[in-house]
Amino acid sequence: DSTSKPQADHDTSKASTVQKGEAIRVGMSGSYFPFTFSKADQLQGFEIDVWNELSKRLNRPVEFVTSNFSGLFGMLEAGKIDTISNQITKTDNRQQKYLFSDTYVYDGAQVVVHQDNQDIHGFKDLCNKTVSVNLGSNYEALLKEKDVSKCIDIKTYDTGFEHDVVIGRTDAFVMDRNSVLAVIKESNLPLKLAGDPIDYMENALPFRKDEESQALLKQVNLSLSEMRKDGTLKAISEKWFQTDISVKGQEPQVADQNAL
Amino acid sequence: MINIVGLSKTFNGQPVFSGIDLTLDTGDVVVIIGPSGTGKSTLLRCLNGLEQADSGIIELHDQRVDLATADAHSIRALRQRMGFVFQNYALFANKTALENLTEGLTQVQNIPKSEALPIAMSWLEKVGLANKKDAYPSELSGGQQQRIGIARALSQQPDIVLFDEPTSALDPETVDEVLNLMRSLALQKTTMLVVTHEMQFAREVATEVVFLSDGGIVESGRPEDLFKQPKDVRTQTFLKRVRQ
Amino acid sequence: MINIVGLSKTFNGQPVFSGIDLTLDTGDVVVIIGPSGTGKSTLLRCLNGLEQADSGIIELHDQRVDLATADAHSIRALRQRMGFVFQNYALFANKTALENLTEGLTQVQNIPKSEALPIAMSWLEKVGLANKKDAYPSELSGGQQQRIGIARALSQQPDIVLFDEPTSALDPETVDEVLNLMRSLALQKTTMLVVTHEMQFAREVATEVVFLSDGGIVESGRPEDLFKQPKDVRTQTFLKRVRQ
Amino acid sequence: MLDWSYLGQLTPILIKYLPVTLGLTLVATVLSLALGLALALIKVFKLPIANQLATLYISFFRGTPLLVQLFLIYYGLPQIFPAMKAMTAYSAAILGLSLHFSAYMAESMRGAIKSVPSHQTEAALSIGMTLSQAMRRIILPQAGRAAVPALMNNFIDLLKSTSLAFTLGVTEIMAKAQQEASSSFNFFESFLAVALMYWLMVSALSWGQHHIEKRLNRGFA
Amino acid sequence: MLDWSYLGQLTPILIKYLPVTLGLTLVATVLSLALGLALALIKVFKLPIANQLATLYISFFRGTPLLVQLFLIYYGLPQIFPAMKAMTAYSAAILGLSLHFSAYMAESMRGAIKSVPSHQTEAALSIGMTLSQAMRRIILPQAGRAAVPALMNNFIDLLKSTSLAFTLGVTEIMAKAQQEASSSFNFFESFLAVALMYWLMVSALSWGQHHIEKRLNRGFA
Ligand SMILES: Nc1ncnc2c1ncn2[C@@H]1O[C@H](COP(=O)(O)OP(=O)(O)OP(=O)(O)O)[C@@H](O)[C@H]1O
Ligand SMILES: Nc1ncnc2c1ncn2[C@@H]1O[C@H](COP(=O)(O)OP(=O)(O)OP(=O)(O)O)[C@@H](O)[C@H]1O
Ligand SMILES: [Mg+2]
Ligand SMILES: [Mg+2]
Repeated sequence: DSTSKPQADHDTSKASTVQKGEAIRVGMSGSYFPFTFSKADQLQGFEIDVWNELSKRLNRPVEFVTSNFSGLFGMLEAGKIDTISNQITKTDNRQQKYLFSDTYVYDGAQVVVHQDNQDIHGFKDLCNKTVSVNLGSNYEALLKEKDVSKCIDIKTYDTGFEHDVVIGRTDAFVMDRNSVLAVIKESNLPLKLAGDPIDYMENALPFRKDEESQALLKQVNLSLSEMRKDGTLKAISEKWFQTDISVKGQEPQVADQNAL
Repeated sequence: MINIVGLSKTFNGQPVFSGIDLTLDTGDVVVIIGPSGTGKSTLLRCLNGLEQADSGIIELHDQRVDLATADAHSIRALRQRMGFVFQNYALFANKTALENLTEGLTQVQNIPKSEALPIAMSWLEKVGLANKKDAYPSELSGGQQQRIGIARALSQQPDIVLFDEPTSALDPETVDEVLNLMRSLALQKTTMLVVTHEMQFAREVATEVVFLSDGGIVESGRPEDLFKQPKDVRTQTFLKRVRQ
Repeated sequence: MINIVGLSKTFNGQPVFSGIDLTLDTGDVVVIIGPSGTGKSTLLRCLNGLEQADSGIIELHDQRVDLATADAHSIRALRQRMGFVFQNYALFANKTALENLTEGLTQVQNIPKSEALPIAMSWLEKVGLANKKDAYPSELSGGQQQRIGIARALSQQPDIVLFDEPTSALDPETVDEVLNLMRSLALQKTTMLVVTHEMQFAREVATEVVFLSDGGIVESGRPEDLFKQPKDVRTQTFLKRVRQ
Repeated sequence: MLDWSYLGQLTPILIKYLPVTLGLTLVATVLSLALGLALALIKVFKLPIANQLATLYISFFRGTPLLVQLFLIYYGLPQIFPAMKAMTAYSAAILGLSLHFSAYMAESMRGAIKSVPSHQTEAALSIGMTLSQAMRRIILPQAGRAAVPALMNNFIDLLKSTSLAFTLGVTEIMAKAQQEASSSFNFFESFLAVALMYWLMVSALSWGQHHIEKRLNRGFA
Repeated sequence: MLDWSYLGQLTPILIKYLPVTLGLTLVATVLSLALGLALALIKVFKLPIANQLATLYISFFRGTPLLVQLFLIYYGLPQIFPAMKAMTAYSAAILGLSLHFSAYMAESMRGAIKSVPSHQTEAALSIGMTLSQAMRRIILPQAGRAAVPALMNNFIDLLKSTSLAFTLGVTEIMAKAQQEASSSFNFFESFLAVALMYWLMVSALSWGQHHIEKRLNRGFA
């Protein structure tokens, strides 16, 4: 379980069992439903559950640090946090700069549109449309890379971009498929998936390239594979997504929209 | 002839003065004297509509205005026939000397600029400041500013000019340059109502001196009478205090 | 005896005056008159160290200070023996009348507050304002403020008091209340150096009148001589302009 | 220590987005000046109901963070007024900046108008001008001069506040610097570059202000 | 239209985070007042080298957005001075707010000190006070009174600016409102609630200012 109290310093939630050792500082946005979000002042979600489990296994407390997504990598760089747990996709660029843990979530970059939208059925229809993505996220780079004819109008946001599509201000947004499915289900927002994911992604935890982090990374990887083996990861995954997003094979297929 | 009848004014329920009557013939110079806070400035300001009187009527030749009830339009008409000279000059700070004069001619009297300019220049010459026409007020001495203040009032061709202590903000040495100008205006039969502490000026120039105190006119008369033989004890005390 | 020798001052290369010599015996009242901008205020300010003189020495009984080179310490020592009365009173706006007097006693002369209070009160009584001891300057009339300004200067027991036009910011009616105070100080043999335009006061009270103009002392003498028979044409013109 | 070559690459990229920052600043300045003047006049003349509304308006827009106002305008209002869905992020940013700074500018202008001595109005009335003539020809020109320093401060704050527009998805220099930092990971250099860019603009403005004031001060020794 | 019950749930949550906002505000205000006074005195007395440094300091911190300054302090400086890595987000936010607003407050205080007529200093000197006595006993008390309105504006701006601390990961009321909105999708209500909360605080401050001024104005009719 996780509790969260207002504190002078960080928004922290500590694992229930008191543990020895210095806290692992885990950065996240706190506004990425259902991975990390706040409801009735409780920080919760998939990432929180994963880390509370890791904390138990590593026998170290964990401290959650929330910040605007755009500030997270700066914090990691500046040593303010030890890792980011916010569905960070392993990209070449990032892998040059950071060490990544083993993948713990498989996901797709999904184009999402308004329910009433009839002209966008996938990436191919995005030309001359306005597409929003999270500022500092990987989707901007992804879109630019795929948009060879440079005809997509990309907007970067800090927060609230799902809403812009609902309002009709932007035509589509790109986000990870897992959370989109959860958002659509939980929020009743009039959104739907447009076609297949435009890219498949492996999400993991980035660490700085220094000795201390390397040691931590090893332990984290060890615990992650234990959790995978004993079914903990699957359980957490199914709790939030009704499906196991932690294994390849199960990666999202073309959406069956009627099922939503 | 200018007639003021039954002028009264209160501030926040406190009466300043009441039932003031005054009459000026054309060319008269009436000097008002009196202790500080007696309402001398307030009297002039009521006449000019800068304060609203509680009651009182002014008859300016053919025009008759009820100062307590007049609308903006008739107050404005009255002001055009009445010049006002301020203690602190109150020249328009954003206008040159010349523009201070043309402003009223072109904006209020709607005289075309080409005609207004020579009129304004002639008044600047009369007060001896034609060479300062392009100077801003801040570039002029107090005496020069006040002479332009007087020229501004006169250039509108008023029937009467009100002066509120026109020399009391001036350096002792420049007081005379303004008083001399006022002396020459008196000689030219300009009708003037002057509040001042300059007793020497009052003695020489006034056709009538009015002593205002305690909410009304205590006494008035020709300067030679009032200064030599003040009847009221308050007038006597006042004149003794303001050394002559 | 107070001796001023060779006092000179320039502003931005422009000389204001040069080579001024002045001597005052204890109890002397020296009045300085002169046109505006001649440097009367600057002269007093140099003596008090509020402006740094270019050259000049002041001997105050046993103390001798070079006004051009003195350090902060000796200037401060000089100021403690010299009162200064300002044209605009310059009372401490954040202090009551009484505190304006005790401030110097407790902070500069380090007299304990319990002793300073009766001293200050006795001075307030001397200027007739004991009943205003808790009033702030803004709650007092100009004349009252200036009387406290004088009391503040005197309460420090100076050897000489400098007055810079002490009445020229006052209402005509309150001028006398300050001049009368100064008259009584003169009778009590207070040494005073007074810049003023009050010719009547100079005539009655001064032991010497100094006419300052064009960068130096044009002439000086006993008031009866200087006012009746000014020698220099500049003095004559000036006296004519400032009507007496 | 500093990656100078990265700074060299980044600067021309940021300069490309300078027009967005400047455009936001200029349009919002013009709008907030106009709105601010209207509010200031309403308050100076104490127009019956309008005066209370202006007070409330000023209190709200000065009393809440610009960030919140931008969010409310862009995400909140369309929930209530569906017509506002058509608003672009750029328009929303301009609207938010204009509303916010009009409240500040109204106070600056009101202060300036009040600083013109009342005898200036009286002198204008005494020669027979109407109140509106007195305002237009005598008071406002003098108030304009008195308002320059305070308005210039508002203007500089407005320029700096355009950096919040990125939260609505407007890519101006601050957003660009962040985007570049998130791929290059040169955070310090990116923010330093954008800081220097703002500093340069503000310094240029202050320099300009100095000269405007000098010109306006003719006649006001 | 408005989801009132959500507002009812949200408000107590936000109130829990109010101490963070107020804490940031108070500590940063005290620090920036102290720093601002030092800068103001340096500039008033034109202390040789310090004067130029103070001018540069003020120009930089007024000339660049607070957001950039916060980023530079928290993410940038540790890249250059590794010792600064130990700084918490809360400390960094306080540091950034203090440095930024000390520049504004320095100007407010300098203006107030200059507004005390020079004859007040001269009168103090003329009775034999040292310059430092004159400052402490005569000038600064009067300047303090004159500075209240400008400082109160700076203080209100500071309070509103604490909402930027979320960029560094300090969860204050603004951050909490955003996080709650992300799961409830009630953006309008969340931002409205936080706007009202700021408005209330600022209104309370303004009310307090009114009373402080009334008290200080004794002796200054
Ligand atoms: N706008 C106002 N509101 C309230 N009271 C006022 C106002 N203007 C003047 N008074 C009061 O009215 C009285 C008369 O003031 P007024 O200025 O007319 O006197 P005065 O005779 O001109 O004095 P002085 O010789 O000092 O110029 C004074 O008691 C003054 O305080
Ligand atoms: N701080 C200053 N810097 C430059 N010039 C100054 C300064 N103070 C005074 N002056 C100039 O020095 C001259 C003498 O000024 P001062 O005030 O001493 O004259 P004054 O005789 O006291 O005149 P008034 O009768 O008007 O008081 C004037 O020309 C004045 O402009
Ligand atoms: Mg008057
Ligand atoms: Mg002088």
